[in-house]
Formats: sequence, C-alpha cells, structure tokens
Amino acid sequence: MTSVILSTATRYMLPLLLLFSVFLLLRGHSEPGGGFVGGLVAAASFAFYAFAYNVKQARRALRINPRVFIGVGLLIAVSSATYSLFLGKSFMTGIWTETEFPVFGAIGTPFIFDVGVYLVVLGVILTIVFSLAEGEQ
Amino acid sequence: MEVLLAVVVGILYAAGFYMIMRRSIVKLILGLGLLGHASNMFIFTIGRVMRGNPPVMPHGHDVLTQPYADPLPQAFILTAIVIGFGVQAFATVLVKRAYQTVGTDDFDQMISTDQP
Amino acid sequence: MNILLILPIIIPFITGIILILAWNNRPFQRAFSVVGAAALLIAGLALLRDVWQNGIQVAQMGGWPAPFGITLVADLLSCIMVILGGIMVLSIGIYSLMDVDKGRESFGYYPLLHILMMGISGSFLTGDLFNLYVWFEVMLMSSFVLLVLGGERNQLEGGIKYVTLNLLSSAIFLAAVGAMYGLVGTVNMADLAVMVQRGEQAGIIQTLATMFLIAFGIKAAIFPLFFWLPSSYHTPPAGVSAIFAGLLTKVGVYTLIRVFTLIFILDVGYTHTIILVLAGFTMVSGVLGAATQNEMRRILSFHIISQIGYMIMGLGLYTPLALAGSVFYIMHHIIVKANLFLVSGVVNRLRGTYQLKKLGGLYRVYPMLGVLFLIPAFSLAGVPPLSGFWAKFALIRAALEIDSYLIVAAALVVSLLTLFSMTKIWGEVFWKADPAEHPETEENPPLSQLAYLIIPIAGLALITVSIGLFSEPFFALAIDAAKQLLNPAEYIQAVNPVVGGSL
Amino acid sequence: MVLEAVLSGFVLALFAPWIYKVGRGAAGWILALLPIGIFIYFATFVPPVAEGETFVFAQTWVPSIDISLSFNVDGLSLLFAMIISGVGALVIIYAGGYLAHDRDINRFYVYILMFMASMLGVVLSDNVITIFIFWELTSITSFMLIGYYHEKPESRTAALQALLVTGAGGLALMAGLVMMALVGGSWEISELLNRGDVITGSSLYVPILILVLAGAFTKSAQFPFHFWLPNAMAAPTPVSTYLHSATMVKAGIYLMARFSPALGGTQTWTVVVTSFGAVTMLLAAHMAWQKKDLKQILAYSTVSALGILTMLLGVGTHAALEAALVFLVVHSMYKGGLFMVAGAVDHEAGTRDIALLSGLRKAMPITGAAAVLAGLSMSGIPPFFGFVGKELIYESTTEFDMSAILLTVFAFLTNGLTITAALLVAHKPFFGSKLSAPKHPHEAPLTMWLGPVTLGTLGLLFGLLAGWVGEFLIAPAVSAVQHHQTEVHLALWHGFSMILLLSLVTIAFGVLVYWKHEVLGRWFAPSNVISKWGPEQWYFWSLDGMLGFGRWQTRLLQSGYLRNYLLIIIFSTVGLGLYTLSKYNVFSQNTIFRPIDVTSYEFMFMALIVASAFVVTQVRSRLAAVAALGVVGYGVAIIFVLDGAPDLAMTQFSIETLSVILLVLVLYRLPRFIQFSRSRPKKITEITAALAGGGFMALLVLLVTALPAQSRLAPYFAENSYKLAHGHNVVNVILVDFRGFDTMGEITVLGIAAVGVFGLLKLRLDKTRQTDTPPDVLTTQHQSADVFPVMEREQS
Repeated sequence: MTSVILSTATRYMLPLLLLFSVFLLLRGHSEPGGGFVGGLVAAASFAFYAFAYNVKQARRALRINPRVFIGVGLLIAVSSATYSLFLGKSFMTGIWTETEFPVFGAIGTPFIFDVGVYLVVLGVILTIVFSLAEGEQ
Repeated sequence: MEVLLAVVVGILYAAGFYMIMRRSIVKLILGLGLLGHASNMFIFTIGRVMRGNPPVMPHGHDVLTQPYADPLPQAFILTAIVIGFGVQAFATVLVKRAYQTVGTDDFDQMISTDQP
Repeated sequence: MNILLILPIIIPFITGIILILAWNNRPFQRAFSVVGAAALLIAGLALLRDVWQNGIQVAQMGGWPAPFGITLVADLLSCIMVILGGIMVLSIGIYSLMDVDKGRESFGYYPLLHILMMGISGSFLTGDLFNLYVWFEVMLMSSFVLLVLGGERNQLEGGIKYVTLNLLSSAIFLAAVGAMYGLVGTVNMADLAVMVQRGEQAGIIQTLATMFLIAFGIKAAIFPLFFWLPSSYHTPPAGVSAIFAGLLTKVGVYTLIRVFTLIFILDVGYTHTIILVLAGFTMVSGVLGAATQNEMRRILSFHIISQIGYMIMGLGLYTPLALAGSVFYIMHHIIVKANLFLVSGVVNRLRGTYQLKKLGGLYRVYPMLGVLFLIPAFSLAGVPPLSGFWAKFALIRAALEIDSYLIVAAALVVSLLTLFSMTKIWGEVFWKADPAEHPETEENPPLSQLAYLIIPIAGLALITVSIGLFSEPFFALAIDAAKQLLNPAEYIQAVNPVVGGSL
Repeated sequence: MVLEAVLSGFVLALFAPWIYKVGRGAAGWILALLPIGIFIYFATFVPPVAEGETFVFAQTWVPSIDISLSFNVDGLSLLFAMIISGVGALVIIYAGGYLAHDRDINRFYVYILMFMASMLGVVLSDNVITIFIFWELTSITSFMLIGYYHEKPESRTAALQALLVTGAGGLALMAGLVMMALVGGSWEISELLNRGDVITGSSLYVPILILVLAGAFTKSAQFPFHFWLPNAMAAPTPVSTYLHSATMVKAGIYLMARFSPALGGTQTWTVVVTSFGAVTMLLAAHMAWQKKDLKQILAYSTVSALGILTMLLGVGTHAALEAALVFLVVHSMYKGGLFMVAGAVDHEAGTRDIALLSGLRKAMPITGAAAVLAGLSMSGIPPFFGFVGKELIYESTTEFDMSAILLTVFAFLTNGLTITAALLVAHKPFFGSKLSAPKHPHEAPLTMWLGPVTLGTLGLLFGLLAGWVGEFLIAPAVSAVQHHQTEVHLALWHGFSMILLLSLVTIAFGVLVYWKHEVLGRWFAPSNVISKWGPEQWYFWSLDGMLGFGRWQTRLLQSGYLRNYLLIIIFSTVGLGLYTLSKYNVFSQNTIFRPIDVTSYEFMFMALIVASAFVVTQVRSRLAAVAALGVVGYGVAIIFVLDGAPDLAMTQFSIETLSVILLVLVLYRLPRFIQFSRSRPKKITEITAALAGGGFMALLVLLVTALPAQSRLAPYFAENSYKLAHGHNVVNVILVDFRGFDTMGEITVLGIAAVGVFGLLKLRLDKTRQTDTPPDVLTTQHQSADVFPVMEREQS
C-alpha cells in the first residue's frame, strides 16, 4: 500500500494535521471543536502515516507507544480534576488563571482536562488502528 | 419535523433489531451500529429539535440568547457516540476473533457454552 | 465537599492508570493492585462511618449546584455496596496473584480489574441517571474485556452473547434516560423524584419505568432477561467469574432498588407487583436451571439468577423489613457467591476440570477445602445460622406480614432446591470416590501451597460465618438503609436540587 | 448457663479432631465427659422442676428482628435434655469402640457432638426462630452423619433423601412458626403458649397447623414421609442409635408436644394427628416384622413407635400424654440399647441378617443379656418400664372419645407386632441351640456393651421405681405439655382389669406371629412391597419430575441461540410498555399526530437514511453493507448540522469515518454474506419483533415530543457557560466542566476499549482442541474453504 504520492503527501501533511488538531483542541471552549475532535484528527494523521508507510514507521514517527498516551491522558484528566480538591473545593471544580491570554483567554483546569481527552483519544485510536493493521500486514 | 424524525428513529431501531437477530455474527456488528445511530437520533429528537441556532455564543456575548437548541441532549449524544465507538470497535474485533476461532460466522454454531 | 464520596471512584481509577503506565512491570502490577484494592475497601469503610454518623452525604462535581452538574450521593445502601465492592476486589486481587496466568497479566488484567471497580463504585455513588449510564459503560467495557481476555473459544462465544445483550440493555437504558429528559427536563435523580411525584404524564412515566425495569433487569439477570449470564459466566478464569458473580448483577439490583424506591413510586401497586411476580419467576427458573446442570460453575451461575429473585422480592414487597431483607441479602450473597466461584477455581486447579462427573474424592484428601465449600454452600441454601438464613428469614417474614403467600411458597421451594444442588456438588465433588484415582501424595499438593487462593476463600468464609452468628449489627444497618430508601425525602433534601427543591 | 451447655457441644466439636489425635482410642471416653457433665447439670434441675418451677434464660441475639437466644427449662425440655445428653454419652463411648479402626472417626466425633448440641438447642429453645435454627442444624448434621460412608452411593442417596424430606418439612415449619408468631404476637414460645385461643381462633389456624405438622411429621417419619428413616440405616450404627431412634426423630414429637397448648385441643388437631399416628404405627409395625436385617427391623419398629407417640399426642387427654411421655422414655432406652446390640452383633458376628444368626449368647453373653433386657422392656413384660408404657397406651386408646374401638384395635395390632419385632431382634440371633454366624464371634468390648447394658438395666429399674419416675420426670413433663400443673401416679400394678387382659392377649399374639413369622412373611410379602415403595416412589417421581421440568424450561429459555434471547427481550419490553401505556389511558389522553412540517432537503436526507438502513439489511456484500451503514451515519450527521448541533455533526462525521475504516480493516477480505437458511415463520417472527421494537420507540418519540419542552437545565447553562465556566461553546463547556465527570468516564471507556482490542488481537491462549467442549456439533456445510478463506491462521 505504498505509493510515492501518498507517502510524500503524508510526510507534509503530518505536521499540518497535528497543528490543526491542536487548533481544534484550543478553540473547543468557544467554537465547535474540543479535545475529542482534536484527538481524532491527530490520530488520523498518524493513521495516514501508517497506511502510507507501515505501522513500524508510524510507531517510530510517534516515538512513544500509543498506550502510554492513554495512560498519560487519563492521568492528566484526573489530575486536573483532583487539583481542586487540594484547594478545598469540589472535585473537578474549574480553577482559572486570573490573567487572560491573547489566543484563548483564561486558562483553567477544564482546559487541561480537555488536553487529557485529546491524548486519550489519540492513544486509543492509534492503539486500535496499529494493532489491527499489524494483524493485516 | 419531529413526526418524520420519529419515523426515521423507528426505522433505524427496527433495522438494528432485525440485523442483530440474523444468523451471521458480522450482521450483528452492523446491527449494533444501526442501533447506535438509532439511539442518538432518539435522544436528539426526543430532546426537541430546533433548526439552526447552535448553542454557541457569538464572541462578545456572555450569555446565550434565545432561541437556541438545548445543549444538554447534544452533550449526552456526544458522550454516547464516543462510548458507542469504543464499544463498536471492541465488538468488531471480538467478532473477528470469534470468526477466526470458531471458523464460521454462523451463530448457530456458537451455542456450545449454553449446552448443559 | 466531602472528599470521601469521590475516593471510591478515583482510587481504583488512579490505581488503574498507574497500572496501565506500568504495563510491562508485572511484579509491580501484582503488588500495587492489592494495595489499590485495600485502599478502596478502607475508603468504603470510612464513607460508611461518615454516612452512619452524619446522614446522607452529597458531593457536587465541579461545584455546580444540583441539578445542573453531576451529584454524587452516598446513602447507607451505596456505602454498603461500595464496601462490598472493596471486599470483592481485595479478595479477587489476592486470588488473582495465583489464579491468573502470565498472558493475561501482561495484557492488562490488573488495570482492567480496577477500572471495573471504578465503574461499579461510580454506579453505586452517582445521583445522576446519565452519569449512571456512563459508569455502566465503564463497568461493562471492562467486564467485556475481562471476560474475553485470553481469547479461548468458549470465552469468545459466551462473550458475544454477553456483549450483545448488555449492549441492548444499555441501548434501552440510554433511550429511557433520553426520554426522561425529554419529558421532565432533568436527569438528576433527586430532581427527577421531585418532578415525577407531581404526577404529570404518569402514564408515560410509568412506561419509561418499565423500560428502566427491563434495562436494569437485564443487568440484574431477572426472568426472562437473564440469558447472557449462564452463557458466559463459566468461561473466564475463576477469579473473573467470581467478581462478576459477586458484583455485576448486583449493580443491576442496586439500580433497580434505587430507581424504584426513589423515582418510580407513583403507583407501587402496579410497578412493584410486576417486580414481585418477576422475582418469583426468577427464583424458580434459575434454580430449575441449576438443578439440571452438571458443571460446577454452570450450576453456580444459574444460582445467581435464582438468588437475584430473592433480592428483587424484597423490592417487590416494598415494606421496611422486606427492603432490609433485600439489602441484607445482597450483603450476604455477594460474599457467598463469589466465594463459591473461588472454591470452584481451586477445585479446577487441583483436578483440572469443573465437570461433576470427572471430579470426586476431594473430601478425603482436602477436608478443609470441604469445610470452606460447605460454609458458603449451606449459606447460599439458607441453612441457619449462616448469613443466608437471616436474609431469607427476613424476606419470608416480611412477605408473611403482608400476606403474600405465593411468593413465600416459591421462596421456600427454591430454598430447598438450592440445598439440593449444593448437596449435589458436595456429593459429586467431595464425597464421591475420585473417579480418576489420583495417587495420594504426588498430585495432591497441600493447600498451603495455594495460599493466595485459600486466603481470600477463608476470609470470605469467615465473613459469612460472622454475618450469621453476629447478625445484629448487619441487620441494624440493613434496616436503617431500608428506612432511608423508603423515605426519599431525606435523599432529595440532601441533594437539594435548586429548581426542584424550591417547588 | 443453659446457653453455654448448648454451645459447649459446638465448641468441643471444633477441637474433637485434635482430641482424637492426642487421645486416640481413649478419645471417645474423653469426649463423653461433656455429655456426662451436661447430664449432671440438667439432673440438678430435676427437683425444682418437679416442684413446678421453670427456668428461663434469655440472651439477646438479633433484637432488630425479634430473635433472642432464650432457653426454657421445664419438665418437657428437661426430660428431653437428659435423654439427649445421657444417650449421647453412651453413644460416643460406643462409637469409640465401634469405629475404632475407621479412618474418619475424628470427623464422626465432630458431627456427633455438633448434632448433640443442636438437639439440645431444639428442646431447650424458647424462641420460635432459635428452635428452627437448631432444628435445621439437626437435619444438616444428620446429613453429614448418614453420609458417613460417603464413598458408597447408597449412603449418599440416603443422606440426600433424609435431608430433602426433613428439609422440606423444616421449611414448611419455618413458615408455620413465623405465621404463628405473627398471629400470636410474640416470638417467644412461652408467650405463644399462653395465647392458644388467639391462634386456634385465627383464620390462619389451619394453614399454621398444617405447616407445623409438616415439619413434625417429616422429622418424626410419619407416613407417608417415613421412608427416609429406614434408608438412613446406611449410617453407622451409633448414628442410628442416637439420631434415628433415641433423639432426632423425636424432635417432631417434641415439637407437637411443645406446641400442643398453642395448636392442640381442636378437633382438627385430634383428627389429623391421631390418624396420621395410628396409620403410621400400624403400617410400620407390620413392615418391621417382615424384615430380615436387624437394623431394618429396628428402623421400622422405630417408625411404629413414633406413630404411637404421635397418635397419643393427637388424643391429647391426660392419660394419653402420660402414656406418650412414659413411652418416649421407654422407647429411647430399649431402642437405643437394641441398636447398639445390633451394631455389636454386626461388628463381631459379621452380619445383621437374622436368618444367618443364632445361638450368639454363647459367644456374646453380655451383649445377649443386654438384648434380653431391652427386648423384655420392648415387649412390655412386667416389671419392665415398657409394661407401664403399654398399659397406659391401652388406657388412653380405650378412653378415646371419637373411635375408641378402632384405635384400640390399631394399638393392639401394633403392640403385638412390636413384640414380634422384639423377639426377632433379641431372641432370634442369641438363642437357638446352634451357634451360627458368618465370622467367628467374640464378645464385644466394654465400650460397646456398656451402653446397651446400662440402658437395659435402666429399663428394669425405671419399672421397679415407676412411682418415683412418674413423680420426678413424667409429671413435670405432662404438666408442661398440658400447660398447667398436674400430677402423675405411675405404678406397675393396677390390679386386674380389661387392660391387663388386653396386655396378655397382645403378648400371646406377638409370640404367635414370631413363631410363624416365616410362613406369615410369605403371605404378607405383597403388602410389604406396596407400603414400602409407595411414598418413596413419590419422592423419586417428584425429584425426576422437577429435573425433567427443569431441563425442559432450560432448553426452552437458555437455548443457546442469541436471536431467541433478543426476541424475548424485545417482546417483553414492547409488551410491557404498550400494556402500561394502555393501562394508564395514555392513548386517549395524549396526542400523537400533528401537522408535519419539513423542508425538502430535510426530507431528502431522512429518506437517504431510511433507504441506506434498508440497504444495510438487504445487501449481500459485506463491503456494501458497511458502506451503506456509513451513509446512514453521515445522514445522521447532516441532520445534526441542520438542527443546531455542529459539535455533534463534527464528531459524528469523524467517528463514522473511523468506524467505516475499522470495519473495512476487519471485514474487507470477507466475501458476501452467506444466506443461511431460515424457516419462514421464524423470519416473520423476527421481522415482527424488529418492527414492534422500532414502532414502540417511534411511538415514545411521538408521545413525548407532542408535549411542551421543559428543560430545567438549559437556561442555567445558557446563562452561566461563559460567566462561570469561561466558554462560549455551551456543549463543550458541558462536556469538560458542567458534566466533565461524564467525560472522565467516557474516555475511560475508550481507553479500556483500546486495551481490549489490543488484548483480543495479540493474546491468544486458545486451547480449543484440548478443552472438553465438543467440536462443532452442528452442520459444517457452510464451511467449505472456497466460501470462507481462513483468515490469518498463521498468526500465533
């Protein structure tokens, strides 16, 4: 399943798609988007890579076992949620920075949570796709 | 609109039910997919439908002004879609493995665990 | 914010995450899994202490007032269930150290176990219907994987039926939640209780109640919806069977009790009579199924069904004593049923089969194992003074108090048939001479070599005996839990939903 | 103190194996110290109880449900407690000899001690539930003891039979006791006995009576529940001695005696109890003398004795109760002794078949003497205590006010045949000129003759001291049964009377039958078969019937075919839902239809969804089906776009794409669907179910959407999403903040799904070929290689 056009295109598309996915993640709080869709797009970029080359190379490009993304993502999500407990507030209470940042306004734990979602989705899709594709190749 | 959507929901459910009752385990997967769509449409419709007007505030506003679509069913469906995807992926692979192990996709040959 | 409410959910969650991250470190996984399990049990006990002293506890996730955010609610029943979950996961955690093969250990057995517990604890503690759906899915997804992990043919065949029927249940549940929202505009249980009590659109609400009954009924394995259970419970490793047998159906029972004491009490004469009739059929058809089986775990699986009938019976009768009986029954049953599966696992390990025909002679070689089997087996059959007797007694007394004679007759006959099939296992596996003629020394390792398997069994047996001999505190607890259940106002007041509460 | 006396047996049982390990052959003597101690302890109660005192010992146990560990020592319970501990001590000593070389003797001690404790509990408890608990414990320990020789199938069968019959009765008893407690308004027996008129006057009286009697009759082996007792002779002889003659089987008698103030005194009671007792005593006596096995003769004669006791309790007059309690004591002594003798004979002479035995007195003089003592008491020869008993039986039957003659005839025949049985057991093996036995007999050891000699001697002593026994043991017991203080005057000699004459004729009749028993036995053989096999056959039929029905229903419900399961669930849901809707008149109160307002492109997409769904169900190519399913998904996404849900649409589009890719990855190599042959009616049923399910869901949508929307939550989200949660996109704010908790669960599901997929694909422990599940049992006609290429078999 290797074609020159596809593999070349993929090589250039990978960073673009990743960038787009981060964009979706960041704007999720104010526009349609969010960690979930962002994670999907990011996963898609690596999945394309796997189809264009093969799973081994995709794994190499990713550097980290996708399962780790799942664990880390969940950990980030639960940490962002637990943070408020230490401030004596309810579990998962949103804690926001005072200052507004130029692109996406105030940063708060819900945003961190969304990052966790993004990573989990990325890890999940890649785990599934890679292990399925390895079966096929 | 809701009347027609109700019919669509009903047909999706019926098709899903029909498919999961087939003898082929592959059809089971498709049936589960249809049931997923049916459930989502069901929640969407029964939570009332509002053309246009997504529950997103334009920039500069700090409240969402009427009219807007109820955001909660949408959140429910989003959660359900994602969960459904996970389950569907797992079930698909499960069926594939069952097919490989049993050597057929005929459900009638998968009754050994119910034989006393 | 009461931090104790969230602990039973995040302890197994964090344990699970850490175990996922320590994917390839088996020794660490084994040790940490037990630590996490013990932590869950301790958290449950602390929560019970708090609720016992201070009444129903509530936590609003994200600090949003009910009904806008998600509310966690711990009443006595929830606490009891969480503790039972803790006892289960600790027992199975220890048992698994010896029961689970390297293959499963390397493919996420321990993280799955803890995430399963996360789903189960979540289901017990949530006060929000849609959130309950999510926890159900967490629980189901992990149970799916635990069930089929290993990929043996039986597991896959049973797994497909288990998955399909449970997904159907989830679909019905999800639809019912959606419809409930469409009808009354809320999913917070306390808020729903307030809204439903207004009596508007009672017909549709009652219809949705029957959908909940079916959806939870499938999970609880009541008649005629129990098919997934006997198809699958005897296929995974013994420890997995045991935790499934102990906890999963009881989550269904718990939710049935929850919604049919809190929300759907508009017309108890209708809904609860249906529940009572189903309880009778569940008991009878389950025990008849068990009587005809010839494989240890299959017998035990069918008995789960028949025992579920008793738990539902208390809900159907709907008196304080009856509900207390149900609660007590759940406490007793989870411990006993899991223990029987654990014993069957030891038998299988010693003799390599679960088939009654091929077994025998264990009483001669392992009298202590015999005792460890008899305690839960007789308890299951309701032999006094073990825990099961008290559970049955309370239910039967409750039924006789309100002149429900038919259900009493069913309960008594089923009890006798349960005794029949327990003695059948006893006679075939322990008393009968060993058909395989094992030489006395070599192939009969002393039980001390199976310490990780025996410790949880002995511990659970000890609990069974203690509940039996010192049942007063357990009854006092069950009766208080039942009182709370029959007084939804207490629950609603504790949650204090903003909109509903002001009405 | 009584509590400790009762529980001490359980505690000692726990240590019995250890004591056996240390004490070995002496263990029986050591363990017997406990029952001896208990016996002495209870003996101290005799004088005050004879004065009319009763002692209540109460201890709270489970106050939440009115259960207390309360014990009551009155004349009746005291008499029983002394029999239980006294015979218990002898039996444990006896077992030390009888089972001396048995490798399971340590387990025997455990069970017999537990049994003794349970039995003490039964007769001493003053709480209806406590008494039931001990009652059930006697059944369970009896199960373990009958199954002592557990490697023999007949032992296991007998143990199970005894357990099921007495267990069934026990459960009935429990219901009866609870109902009685609820009607009588107390859980303490001593209280209930004061409220006999409330109970007998209640509308539930007859059900209560039937349930309680069911418990008593099964335990005390009344016809037609008697068959388990002769079968229980599969147990070792000490067990037969203790449980199945002296104590456990008398628990039912105790129960009837105990509750007769609460339940007795009515015509129903008299008719039912008397007739069951009378039939049992005669039938069993008739069966007893035809047996050839010593233990079988004794077993049937025990059933007969239990019948006599039941009959007397049914008659219920002062004389009858006196007779019952005297006979109870007599029977425990002679029957216990004879069982021990039978065991000794079996042990030393190698058989229990009376046809093979004779002249044993020469080899076993002491055992023979004990047998004679017991046999004389059993035959009711003066001056033995048995004579007193028999006289009293006749006295009460001749006074019976319903049908004195019939009952006396029954009693006469029973007593006569009892004498025959006594001769068969005590005379036949020991007398006769020629010594005959399968193995060379020796005298039994001390442990084994101590019991029968003691009991036999007691039978004589009690007869001689009848007046004393009457005053100190029988009178308090009769008082307890009658529930008021009463006096009993026992004497050996009542002067010449009709009854004495009757006694003499009875002896003559019994001896005559014994003399001709072989001839008569052939004559009566057919009747024997009917009465033995009748009720026992019913037991097996009902067991088989239950199993057959169970198999049938399990095949029907748990068929193994997923589609049947789904059919049942769908039909249940729809059926229950529609019934509920119509029950609450929803169709007449709510509107379903309303004007359809739809734009053309909306209609187009809906039609696309419907058409694609239809294609999914019909198309024969898997890929096409997957594609059609994808189109359904995209169609749904477009509906979301049109109706104000851009987030949903976005997610739906991407998920749908991913799903299709996954399905293709998994399924793309597979060929067209096989058309599995399905019968037409089945297919029609399934289509009906599918349409019904779909229709029901559509109906729900129509019903609910016809009502005004009343979301209680949306306004709050609209108001506060930005102000409090800093987000413009309300759906996203809900997902990560308002209901972020849901999302946490949701991503967990995803993570687990990935772990599962990974595990499923990579971990394969399949040992299908080695496991004991049968290979495909059904047709393999679809499995030809050209239709189904085997996928990835090479993977490990």
